Amino acid sequence: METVIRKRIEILVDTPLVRRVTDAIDRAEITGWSVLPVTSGSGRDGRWREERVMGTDKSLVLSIASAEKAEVLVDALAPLLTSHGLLLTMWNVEVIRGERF
Amino acid sequence: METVIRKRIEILVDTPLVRRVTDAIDRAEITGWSVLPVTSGSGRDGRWREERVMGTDKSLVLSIASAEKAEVLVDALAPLLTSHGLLLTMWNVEVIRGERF
Amino acid sequence: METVIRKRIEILVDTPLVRRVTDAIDRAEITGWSVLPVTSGSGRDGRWREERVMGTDKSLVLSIASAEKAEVLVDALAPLLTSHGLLLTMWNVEVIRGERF
Amino acid sequence: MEVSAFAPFASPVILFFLLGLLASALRSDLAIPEAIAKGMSLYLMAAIGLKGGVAVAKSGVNAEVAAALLAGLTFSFLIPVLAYAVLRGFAKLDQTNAGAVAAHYGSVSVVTFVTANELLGASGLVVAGFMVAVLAVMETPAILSGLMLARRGQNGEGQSRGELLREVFLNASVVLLLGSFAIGLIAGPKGYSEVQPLFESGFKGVLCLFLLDMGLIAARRLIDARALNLRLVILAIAFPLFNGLLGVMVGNLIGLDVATAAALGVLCASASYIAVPAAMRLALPQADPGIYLTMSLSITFPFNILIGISLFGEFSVWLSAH
Amino acid sequence: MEVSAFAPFASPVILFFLLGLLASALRSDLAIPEAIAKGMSLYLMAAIGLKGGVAVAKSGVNAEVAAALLAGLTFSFLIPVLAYAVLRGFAKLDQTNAGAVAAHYGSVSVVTFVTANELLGASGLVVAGFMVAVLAVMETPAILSGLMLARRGQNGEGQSRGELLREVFLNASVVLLLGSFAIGLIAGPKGYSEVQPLFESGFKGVLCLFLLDMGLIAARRLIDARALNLRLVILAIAFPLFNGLLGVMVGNLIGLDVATAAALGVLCASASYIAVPAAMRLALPQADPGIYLTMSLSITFPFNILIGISLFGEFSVWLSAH
Amino acid sequence: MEVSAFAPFASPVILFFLLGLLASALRSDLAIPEAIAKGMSLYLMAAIGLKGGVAVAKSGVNAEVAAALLAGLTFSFLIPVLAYAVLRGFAKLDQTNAGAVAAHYGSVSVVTFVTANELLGASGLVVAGFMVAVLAVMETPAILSGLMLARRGQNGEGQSRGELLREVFLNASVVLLLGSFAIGLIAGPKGYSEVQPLFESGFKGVLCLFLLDMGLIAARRLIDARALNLRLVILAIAFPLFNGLLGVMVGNLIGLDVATAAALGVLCASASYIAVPAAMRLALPQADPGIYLTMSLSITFPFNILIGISLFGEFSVWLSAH
Ligand SMILES: Nc1ncnc2c1ncn2[C@@H]1O[C@H](COP(=O)(O)O)[C@@H](O)[C@H]1O
Ligand SMILES: Nc1ncnc2c1ncn2[C@@H]1O[C@H](COP(=O)(O)O)[C@@H](O)[C@H]1O
Ligand SMILES: Nc1ncnc2c1ncn2[C@@H]1O[C@H](COP(=O)(O)O)[C@@H](O)[C@H]1O
Ligand code: NA
Ligand code: NA
Ligand code: NA
Repeated sequence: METVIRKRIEILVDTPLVRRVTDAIDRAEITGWSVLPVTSGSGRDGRWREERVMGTDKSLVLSIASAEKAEVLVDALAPLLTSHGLLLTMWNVEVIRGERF
Repeated sequence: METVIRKRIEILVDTPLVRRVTDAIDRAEITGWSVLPVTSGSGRDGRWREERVMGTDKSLVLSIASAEKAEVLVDALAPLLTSHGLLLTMWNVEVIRGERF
Repeated sequence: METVIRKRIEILVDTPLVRRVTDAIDRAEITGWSVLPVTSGSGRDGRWREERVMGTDKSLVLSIASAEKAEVLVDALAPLLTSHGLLLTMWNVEVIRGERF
Repeated sequence: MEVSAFAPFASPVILFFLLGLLASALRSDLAIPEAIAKGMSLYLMAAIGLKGGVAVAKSGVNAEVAAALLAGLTFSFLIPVLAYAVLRGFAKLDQTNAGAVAAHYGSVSVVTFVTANELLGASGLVVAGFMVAVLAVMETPAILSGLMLARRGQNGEGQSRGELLREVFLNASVVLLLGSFAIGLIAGPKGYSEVQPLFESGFKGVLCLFLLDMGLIAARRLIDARALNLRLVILAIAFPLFNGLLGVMVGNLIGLDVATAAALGVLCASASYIAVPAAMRLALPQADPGIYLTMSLSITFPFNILIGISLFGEFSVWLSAH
Repeated sequence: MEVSAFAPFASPVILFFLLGLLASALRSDLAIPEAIAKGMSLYLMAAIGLKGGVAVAKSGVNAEVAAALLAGLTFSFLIPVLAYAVLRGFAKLDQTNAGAVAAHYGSVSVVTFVTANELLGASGLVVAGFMVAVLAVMETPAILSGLMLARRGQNGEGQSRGELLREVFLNASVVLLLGSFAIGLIAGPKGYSEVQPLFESGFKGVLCLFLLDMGLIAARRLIDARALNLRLVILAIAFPLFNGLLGVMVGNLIGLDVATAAALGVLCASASYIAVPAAMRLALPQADPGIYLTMSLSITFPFNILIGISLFGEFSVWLSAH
Repeated sequence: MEVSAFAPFASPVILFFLLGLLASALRSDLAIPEAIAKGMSLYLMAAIGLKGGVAVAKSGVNAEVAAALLAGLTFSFLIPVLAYAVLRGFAKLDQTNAGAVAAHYGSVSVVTFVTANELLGASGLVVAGFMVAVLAVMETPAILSGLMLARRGQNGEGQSRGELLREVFLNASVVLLLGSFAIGLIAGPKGYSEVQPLFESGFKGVLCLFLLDMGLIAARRLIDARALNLRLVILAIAFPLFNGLLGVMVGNLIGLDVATAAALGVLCASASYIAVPAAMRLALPQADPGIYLTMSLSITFPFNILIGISLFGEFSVWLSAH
């Protein structure tokens, strides 16, 4: 089956901030996104675990987009990335039904 | 340590359909798969969130396979991909203990 | 925005063993890690599903690191990888704010 | 009893539902973890099943039960046909979406039934235990009807038909409802008394929290809805109204008591938002959940909870008095 | 009543909290699924809200209520100012972190309040139902105070101010507390009696399990803490002590009864670890959760549960007797 | 009491377990969210611990208690040795798998014990409260026995031994069982009465739902099993039979009452499927869960629930009468 190359963008973000990230994705006119739960983690600010009760847990926002739209998104997220310490990774993937993105 | 290159395939699929996807993976004689939960998302059909109660939530099926078997799988899934709107992405990864796959 | 290339390492591991993997990440002086839940899976040892009650479920540990540190980590994990049957995949990603890693 | 006895808006059950609708409308971040919501829905089904089974263990089975089961089965098969025609003619839906929506209206909503049981019960109208069995048998025939309508003249995916039937007849809610009904029947009042504290005392409180969540979800879905138009909104109210009144009349005709006839009306009026959507994702993936889920969950469900149940109750009272 | 009546360490509620602390200190893998913990916290808020609303439905509203609400509001606005000054001067925190910590101490902890209700109640001191409303109004003003202090002289992100206000005022716990308070008010004792088995009988047991979890989390966080120093630890005990005693005195002055004045003290003494941390992650991401969460959750919260509540209770008893 | 009083198949507890087995066998998609299942298992442990502690607070400690604890410890250490020999000789398992399976049979299943308590209690046989402590001390020695057998003559991973011991002795269920036992002891009947509604009234209902889930999981695992052979299946029934009858006899010899001796038999007969599998994944990763989990969870557990408990109860009644 034919595949096309798209960017896969994954952003690790505090759950209360998810909305701002997905709003940025919508504004970049990317067709969609999905959110995955994250259980625990550790970084410069120390460890966290099972803190959904406190609302300080994190989520992983994942979105597939064309390289151009991905760039638009990254630029739009840039201020949030630095101010709120988000973690953004991005790589090329083969996609089936790629005409949607 | 030595690594080999394999395909990592990730398929975003309605939870009630997971079984059909994993059956296809088994039929492609790939050694295994894992399923991750997805919390919410947005696409052409609009948003969804916390809909496990309605059984309309989605899951992410992840499988590591050799390039040949990955191709077999993609071809086997092709009808399901278009009819049920699955999202399949695929890329090369380095794997340790790659002889298993 | 500028990006740098880093390794993304994902390790599928029995939940009771997560601590040993993250300790190894810390010892490799990688800045952090995140853990994602896994719902079910299948491999050479058969299927498993919703076995959190039994404590035999699995998790996905994800870490972003420079290529050198990734290599240190992989070497450190090698014995665990073979003895406990972990699944490690690794690939290159573009990272924003890459100076942290 | 008097009509004025229906005062749903003073019941915590209804008030929590309204709180959920309101919180979502204000875009509050209030949310109940989905595992908890799922757990509560399983609890409600087990509890209602047990209670029904114990009631039948006490009352025994008679011709009334058979008549109610038959009526339920017939409604579940036929309502989709009627609904389909209206959806095609009046709302101009395509064949697939019309079939999918029709399946939802033929099937039933467990929580609407449970809420009706509580609201009617609070007015002294005690629904017969065997209606749980009617509830269970009404869940699936509509799915088959709806699918047949949606696929008329098309080539279905042959190999998966058997699988689909199994998925439909052994879906979680049917198995749990009928299973706990059977357990109630076998264990009887004595066995039931051991587990009564969990399944009976806690019931109404859990229903409150579950309806809070349903309110949150229903309003959120309505806010995000894109696919609805005015005609579909009208039908999402007209269907339960028509089916509900019809159900009460038939219930009255076949000799059900006031409360039980009202409950049959509620079953006819209610639209599924659990078993059927999942089945549609499998069998009719081209159908748009933005249409069928939004209609059944965000319009028909609130309509029934807030207005329908009381209305069918009052109609049944009125009917039995004339 | 006698001072010796306070025997918190024989109460299962406290003992489960200690078990949690101990299990974490020993690095046991005991853990409560987060969905369950979240569910329990929603349950506790709904239950306390309902109970308060029903109590007010019975007692009616009077000048005492207004005075308590006003006192609560004032404390929530002003405690952060005081705390901020001390955090800057004594603990040498930077502006951002001082503002963030200050916001936590001005706001309140629902679970501390609930536990105080139980412990005081067990000693015969019944807290007035309207204090639930005071609890709810004290949650958010402190967030605004703290943010203003943290951002003085800085350029805020203008566009998100409105959004922040909405998030703060419609956060889950405020909506659920006030919502169920209103439901209790409307439904009254009669409506409440239907759901009492779930919300009242189960309450203390759920509180035990929730405090077990809080003990686990609080101790784990303390063990992993890196950012605390001795001065911050001292303040995390001095703040609740000072604010709590002050709260009791003011409560006594404005004419609250013994139990209710003690509860006002507990509210002043308690520090938020739910609504405020989430708001700070949004509005002050540069502030370090290793400071504010560890202080409020791992030091102040245990201090209040194990010592503060009894102390404020005894102080209120003593005060009203002199 | 009469033997015919054992009627497990009319108890909702057993019927829900059967429903779970059946639903899985029919491949229904009925499933309980794992967070709920985990929460229920924690609840059951806390409840049984509390109840045992309160009972001992009332009855006090005596020589009988010491004897029962000693018997439990001895069984937990020695059963694996016996089982290991049979697994090697009769079932031809390799050293690693034989050690892993042996550890499971020496250890205990909390839910089997809890179910036995309920079923025996329903027949008027009240198990002594201190058996909860026996349950807790029997969990871990078997793990050590099993590991020693599995690793005989091999070089263990030296550095992780201490860590393993800590993980084994501080595993969640031991900590929660002993912790709530201690809380029950300290709080006594008066403190317990506050939390009784949650921990006692709800108990049997929660047990039903938990056993529903266990039935689902046990049957699913059996269906997916690949690694079992007939000899292993035979042993998975012979082990509980032999160990259970032996346990009852020893209980009778050391002077336990009828119910308590039966409970000791149940503990010996039961095989762990929570603490031990997790420990084995860590310490013996080469051992195959397809063998040890399937034997303990899918064969021994249903055997004990459906047959074993009644059998050991009747045997204990018979023994005490002769
Ligand atoms: N570009 C995308 N990136 C990531 N996830 C997506 C994307 N598009 C769609 N999805 C996910 O796939 C689901 C169905 O998409 P659709 O079929 O477009 O409605 C959405 O609800 C999202 O969870
Ligand atoms: N090829 C694969 N792709 C993705 N996940 C796998 C694969 N093989 C095994 N797994 C996961 O790893 C677990 C253990 O595999 P195994 O050690 O082969 O039994 C399985 O239960 C799956 O969750
Ligand atoms: N190198 C990393 N790899 C994966 N996740 C990370 C990494 N660094 C940080 N994280 C995640 O990001 C969160 C915040 O990181 P930080 O801002 O460094 O405290 C952590 O708690 C982890 O969940
Ligand atoms: Na219907
Ligand atoms: Na405060
Ligand atoms: Na045993």
